[in-house]
Amino acid sequence: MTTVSAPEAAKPSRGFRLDLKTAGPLIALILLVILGYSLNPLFLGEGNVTNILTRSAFIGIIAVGATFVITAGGIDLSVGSMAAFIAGVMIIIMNWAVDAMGASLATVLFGIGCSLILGVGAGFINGFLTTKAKIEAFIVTLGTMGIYRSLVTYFADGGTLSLAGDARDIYRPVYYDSFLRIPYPVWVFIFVAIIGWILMNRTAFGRYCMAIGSNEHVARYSAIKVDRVKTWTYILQGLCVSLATIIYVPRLGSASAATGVLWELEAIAAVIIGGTMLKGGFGRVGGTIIGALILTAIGNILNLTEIISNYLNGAVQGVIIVAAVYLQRGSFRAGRKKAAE
Amino acid sequence: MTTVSAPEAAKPSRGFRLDLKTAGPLIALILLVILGYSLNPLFLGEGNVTNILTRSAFIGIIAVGATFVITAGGIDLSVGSMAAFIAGVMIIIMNWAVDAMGASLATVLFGIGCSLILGVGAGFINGFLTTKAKIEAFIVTLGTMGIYRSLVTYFADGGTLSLAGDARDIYRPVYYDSFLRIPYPVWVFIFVAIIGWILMNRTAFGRYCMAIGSNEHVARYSAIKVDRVKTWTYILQGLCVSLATIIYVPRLGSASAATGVLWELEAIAAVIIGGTMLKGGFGRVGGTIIGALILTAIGNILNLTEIISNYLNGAVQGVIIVAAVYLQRGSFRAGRKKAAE
Amino acid sequence: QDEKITIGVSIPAATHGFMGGLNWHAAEAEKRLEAANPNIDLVIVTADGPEDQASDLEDLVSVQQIDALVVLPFESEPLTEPVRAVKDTGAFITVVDRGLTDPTIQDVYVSGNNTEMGVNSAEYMKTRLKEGDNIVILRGIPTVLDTERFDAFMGAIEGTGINVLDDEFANWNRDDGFEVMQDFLSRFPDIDGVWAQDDDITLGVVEAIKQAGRESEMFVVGGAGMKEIIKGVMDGDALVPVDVLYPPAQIATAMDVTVAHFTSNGPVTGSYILGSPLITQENAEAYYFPDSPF
Amino acid sequence: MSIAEGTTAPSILSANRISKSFGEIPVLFSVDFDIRPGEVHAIIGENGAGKSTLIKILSGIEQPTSGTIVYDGKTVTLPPNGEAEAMGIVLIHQELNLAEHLTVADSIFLGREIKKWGFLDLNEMRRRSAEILDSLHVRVDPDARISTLSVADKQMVEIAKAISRDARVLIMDEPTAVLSVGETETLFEQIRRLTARGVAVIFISHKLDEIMALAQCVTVLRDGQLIATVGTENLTPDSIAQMMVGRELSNLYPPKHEPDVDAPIVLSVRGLVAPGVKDVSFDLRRGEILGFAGLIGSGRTAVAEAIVGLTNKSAGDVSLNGQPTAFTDVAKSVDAGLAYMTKDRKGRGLLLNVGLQPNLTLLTLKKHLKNGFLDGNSEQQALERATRRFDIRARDASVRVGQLSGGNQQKLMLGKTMETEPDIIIMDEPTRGIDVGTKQQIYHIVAALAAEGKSIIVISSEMQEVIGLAHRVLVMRNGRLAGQLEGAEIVEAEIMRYAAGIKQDGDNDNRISA
Ligand SMILES: Nc1ncnc2c1ncn2[C@@H]1O[C@H](COP(=O)(O)OP(=O)(O)OP(=O)(O)O)[C@@H](O)[C@H]1O
Ligand SMILES: Nc1ncnc2c1ncn2[C@@H]1O[C@H](COP(=O)(O)OP(=O)(O)OP(=O)(O)O)[C@@H](O)[C@H]1O
Ligand SMILES: [Mg+2]
Ligand SMILES: [Mg+2]
Repeated sequence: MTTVSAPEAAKPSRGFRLDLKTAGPLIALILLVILGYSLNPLFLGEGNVTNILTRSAFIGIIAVGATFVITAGGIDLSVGSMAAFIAGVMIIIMNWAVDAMGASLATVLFGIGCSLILGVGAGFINGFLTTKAKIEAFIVTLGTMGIYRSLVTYFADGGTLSLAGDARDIYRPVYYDSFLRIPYPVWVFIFVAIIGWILMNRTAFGRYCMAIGSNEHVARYSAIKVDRVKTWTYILQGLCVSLATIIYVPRLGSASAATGVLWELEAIAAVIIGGTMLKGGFGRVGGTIIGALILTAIGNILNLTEIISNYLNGAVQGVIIVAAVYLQRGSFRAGRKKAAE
Repeated sequence: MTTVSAPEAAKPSRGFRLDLKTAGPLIALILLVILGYSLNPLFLGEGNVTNILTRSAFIGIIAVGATFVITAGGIDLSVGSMAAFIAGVMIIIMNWAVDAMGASLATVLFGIGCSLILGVGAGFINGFLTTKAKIEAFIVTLGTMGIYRSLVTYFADGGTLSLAGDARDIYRPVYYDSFLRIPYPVWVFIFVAIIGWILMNRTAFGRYCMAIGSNEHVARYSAIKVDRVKTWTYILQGLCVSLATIIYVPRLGSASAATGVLWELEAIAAVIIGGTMLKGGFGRVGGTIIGALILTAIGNILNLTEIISNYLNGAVQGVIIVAAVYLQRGSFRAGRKKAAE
Repeated sequence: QDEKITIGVSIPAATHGFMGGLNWHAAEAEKRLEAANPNIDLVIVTADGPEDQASDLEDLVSVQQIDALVVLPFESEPLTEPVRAVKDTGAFITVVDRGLTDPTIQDVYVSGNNTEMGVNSAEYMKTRLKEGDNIVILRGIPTVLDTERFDAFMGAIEGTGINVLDDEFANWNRDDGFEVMQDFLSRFPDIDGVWAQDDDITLGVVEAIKQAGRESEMFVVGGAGMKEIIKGVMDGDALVPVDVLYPPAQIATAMDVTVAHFTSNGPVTGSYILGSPLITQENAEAYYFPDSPF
Repeated sequence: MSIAEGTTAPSILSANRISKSFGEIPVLFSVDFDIRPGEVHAIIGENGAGKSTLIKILSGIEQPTSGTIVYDGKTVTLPPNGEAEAMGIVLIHQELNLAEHLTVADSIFLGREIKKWGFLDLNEMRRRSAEILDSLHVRVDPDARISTLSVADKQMVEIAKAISRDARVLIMDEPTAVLSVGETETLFEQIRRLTARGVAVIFISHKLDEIMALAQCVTVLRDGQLIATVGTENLTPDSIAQMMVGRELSNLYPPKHEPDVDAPIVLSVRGLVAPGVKDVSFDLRRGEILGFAGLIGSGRTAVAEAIVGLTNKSAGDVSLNGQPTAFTDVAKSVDAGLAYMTKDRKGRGLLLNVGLQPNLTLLTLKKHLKNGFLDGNSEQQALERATRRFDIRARDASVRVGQLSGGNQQKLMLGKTMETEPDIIIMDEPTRGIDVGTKQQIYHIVAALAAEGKSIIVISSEMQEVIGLAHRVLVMRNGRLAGQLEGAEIVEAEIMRYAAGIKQDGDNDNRISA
């Protein structure tokens, strides 16, 4: 038998495959950068690059969580509303704390702590309803999406919840200050991205997510606690939303019914642009990061030039997204075609 | 062979299962009706019932198309924008025709014809990009969603496109008049529902959609022209959007950037509430109709009562949707568990 | 004077009629002002939400390097700090419509007046209705300015004995206006007046009333100044006898003023509050712009 | 069937010098093949020899890299995607090829629906399905969803589907791998009926006795090379095996060591009631190989799944080493040293769209953690070990499991289960689709494990396997234990009698526990 069998056969030549697949979104991003630079050289100015990175942190962090949910075959539509809700409650709590004991670092840390707890709780609710009550993730999270959005409107009485000025001053640097010339939000983003990447590619949890998304039966027969892992993906998503909120609140110091509208769509789009499959079973945190950068860069590029009518922003955005994904898929079409068999 | 084997085990008795599965959404709807009636007896007044039916026609018709797309494993996020776009272009064309040759029945029919062509074309584009360019349906339709919405904004110059008064007068009855005390839109809805049901359950096309959504390889190996069938589901979706638009335009005689916002979410929700699976393979047109009615009824009930703060409408809506689906799933939990094995 | 001057204009995207009108007026003003002042470049950017607008402001600074900013904040509080950041770069700031929480940031303030709009609507209602009459209210989207209008209106009719049967959100959207009104009509047999607060909503409301055949029972008060509505007022429509202006053209005023800061010699500062006058058949002509999309 | 008749008839389908490579990797080398109407032509060969690839080419599913296909005397390019069915070439895929959401009738007529005035004639399709299923003695409702069927029933549906088409050439890729003797016999009846009508049948199987019984002609492939095409009359199972493997194959089954009657009972099941199981009790001793025989759907799998916690038992007790246990999920049973290997490798066993390594270690990922992180090297070593031990052959390094040959998938799954190093292992159809050479290896592994003191339950529809391996055989019927056989009693006829319900043990269930 000419079987090259064991040693080579078993070598899935990780490097090679990774390269091709990361290359897709990366190429799209590079083309976009070239486009941006050619429209306006200031696109690559330090200030602008920093802006893009900082901005993409919100969607990026949320999208890292979404990568897990989607990889495990789920979906979470509630993230945008959840962000608004967590931001709102966090502000209420901090304002209350300021009233009770004055503004201090402790107040802010207390708010951050509450935010994390809320995120975990909200994620758990989505996970629980999906796995235990056996309701489709789409419906569960559509429901919680409405609920959180309503609650924040209710808490704000139709208006805006604003962080008390003195707490704001203490909290403000979390968004606006830098370390080694890189703003804190970007650090958080980098941190979340690395943790996410490790979790997905170097831990049993990530492997389980892929297995569940790929074939839930096989996962169950392979001694994977399917419900538990799925619930964890939603909790992780909640945690990511909470982290994004923690760096969002100091930016604008407020929350309202308009906070985080359509973030869910952006987050899911970042995930899919990054090469994760909507049907689950295949998750790529690295791609998600690039996807988030692509989306942010598109928005930024639209502000660089006046060539096209503002009314057409959405159209340009749409065309670029589709083209980016097409390029990306095209670049490893050959590989995919075979894979599709 | 003496295979006396499991005669009972193998008899899943179709009648029974069908009943249970249609029963799910139906029970939820009935409970909702009881709730509505108990909150305000006017809920069951003839006028209100007619209103609900007429309103649900838009989402319902679109959702029938979405049932096919989703059953075949796709998704179409562009329907709301597509409706706005078709409505806008239809109005432009009719106004132009009125200028050119005066308002007459022919003008309106011409507009309707154009709308149908646009719907088919838009659906074809989605289908083509998904099947031939091999871009994920989510991304394709997210892209076209932005494009159509932008285009209508652009055509309307950010404002509203309004149908010329005289054409309007001719067209108006299509929405407002009735036949046998049932408004025309409801007739169209009934017609689409019946055609949709037959297509799904009594033609090879419906079978192919299910087969493709269930397992694309199997479908392909069964000599089913997978790409063609999938493209047809998008075309069907476009046609449904166009039909919905045709009865929508005479209602207010206008289209703007705000037309059809979030209809995609509502349509998909109606489909899922109706028992179709988001991952494809299993489509239920009857359920979709009920899903659309449930969604409309929820909105209507919220308008008929003052019990809860307006700010919480979204929350109540969310809770009811989740509860409705839970009830529905719960009622045949036993049956499902086996099916899920 | 030949130095190139860039003025950023940051406004919400054209997601509903009023904003559409505002976008149109901004675009028209841009064309007009750029033609008249070759050294001035106006850059209009549109945002989908507060955070998006904050990003737009950053971009205007970092890539467009603006000398002045005309901004219609999505929401007041969230955008106060981002506008302050623009101010800190030395730019001239003109705030439109929704005031920042810290008015010292702005050099110029141009605004409609949400409170006045609510009050004027209520005042008109009072002239037409008496104690015991019933009205329903269709609100916009739950946001600060909607709340401002609503609170002002409620304050002004307090004590008049006019009953507010119910209020619901209609999202500044015709379809929602139509459906909400349909439901009000089936719920309340006796309605004497409708405050729709926005002309998009008004259009839906009117259709619903016509469908129910109850035109003679009530009247509708909208707001903003949509051309179709103004036309109706001009023609003496009994169902929608008046409108309350909330001018989308205020953005053009703001742009004019800002450009004037660079072209005229004297300093330009202060507040330009455009009132929300009641538009009646008598004065409607003055508010009618048939070319505007709104 | 007369071979003479066959030899004179011109061949209906033939392949000339067919070669095939997937990417760079050659799989078939210049293979010739032909078949005449009314003939059953078997293809045999080791796992990964290229049998499935050859017949995929013969049915148009794959296109050859070089070489020609002649159908009906004309050189043709077969259309892809099963469209060759319209020309009369019908293929039963090796792996189940049914859409889980469809009903049985839908599946049988998929792509070829019966219509009346353009609409589906559901009643007719249901009637015809019932008819075909009946002729195969399959008791499934035409309206049942595929997802609710057992693997064997699914296979029978596939067969029904193929038989219902107007085939001139019917190609079956290991159709009997999941069938028990009875079903196999029915299938053969149908095949003989078809060949009598002039249908040509290409038949792949690793069960050599079946080939001797059915085929007139055998083509042997090894490593993608054509070794020989011979008439069966000149062959014995041994000589076929030798041609296949390229070496002498002696004693397929290892000698049975005497079971120790005093060995402690490691697994004891009492009065188990679960979905598909009605009151089952038995004991398993240390070092024992216990066979489970029975017809399709007799409940053997259901017993195993209830024991390891995949389904919920509604009554009964399971104790492990004397300790009462109630596993609520597989993880608990694996931790307790009890592993179950499913027979549904595609639906339950393996992730088809990922590589070998993640599949192998999925069940035992915890063993490959270093400081909480996955240790790629350790996984790699595990794969190398398993590849050696179970002779898993993948030609291409980056191959995904779905692209492995069927037998190699099975070996991988065996490796995956054995990774847990269980004390008790329940193997459901362990040698499904495995070639004789490897079978022998596996049997020896099983025997060695038992000798080491592990206990093994072998659920198998292959009677010979149960007979050759097991110390004791339990026969199930309709969810109950119908009988127990030990030592010299273990013969085919006895098993069949219990399985068919002709003979029954006393009503006293306790007798069954040894
Ligand atoms: N689509 C594919 N891509 C890459 N390699 C493939 C593909 N299909 C088959 N192979 C390889 O071709 C070789 C022959 O496989 P084939 O399925 O024909 O074997 P087989 O003789 O049917 O074996 P078995 O008895 O195990 O079913 C195997 O090494 C397999 O990995
Ligand atoms: N979870 C379950 N719920 C209800 N019935 C079930 C369940 N699992 C199995 N059954 C039924 O129990 C019977 C026994 O099935 P099982 O798969 O255990 O048989 P088997 O003896 O392993 O047959 P084979 O392996 O030959 O298919 C079948 O009729 C099956 O439909
Ligand atoms: Mg094979
Ligand atoms: Mg079984």
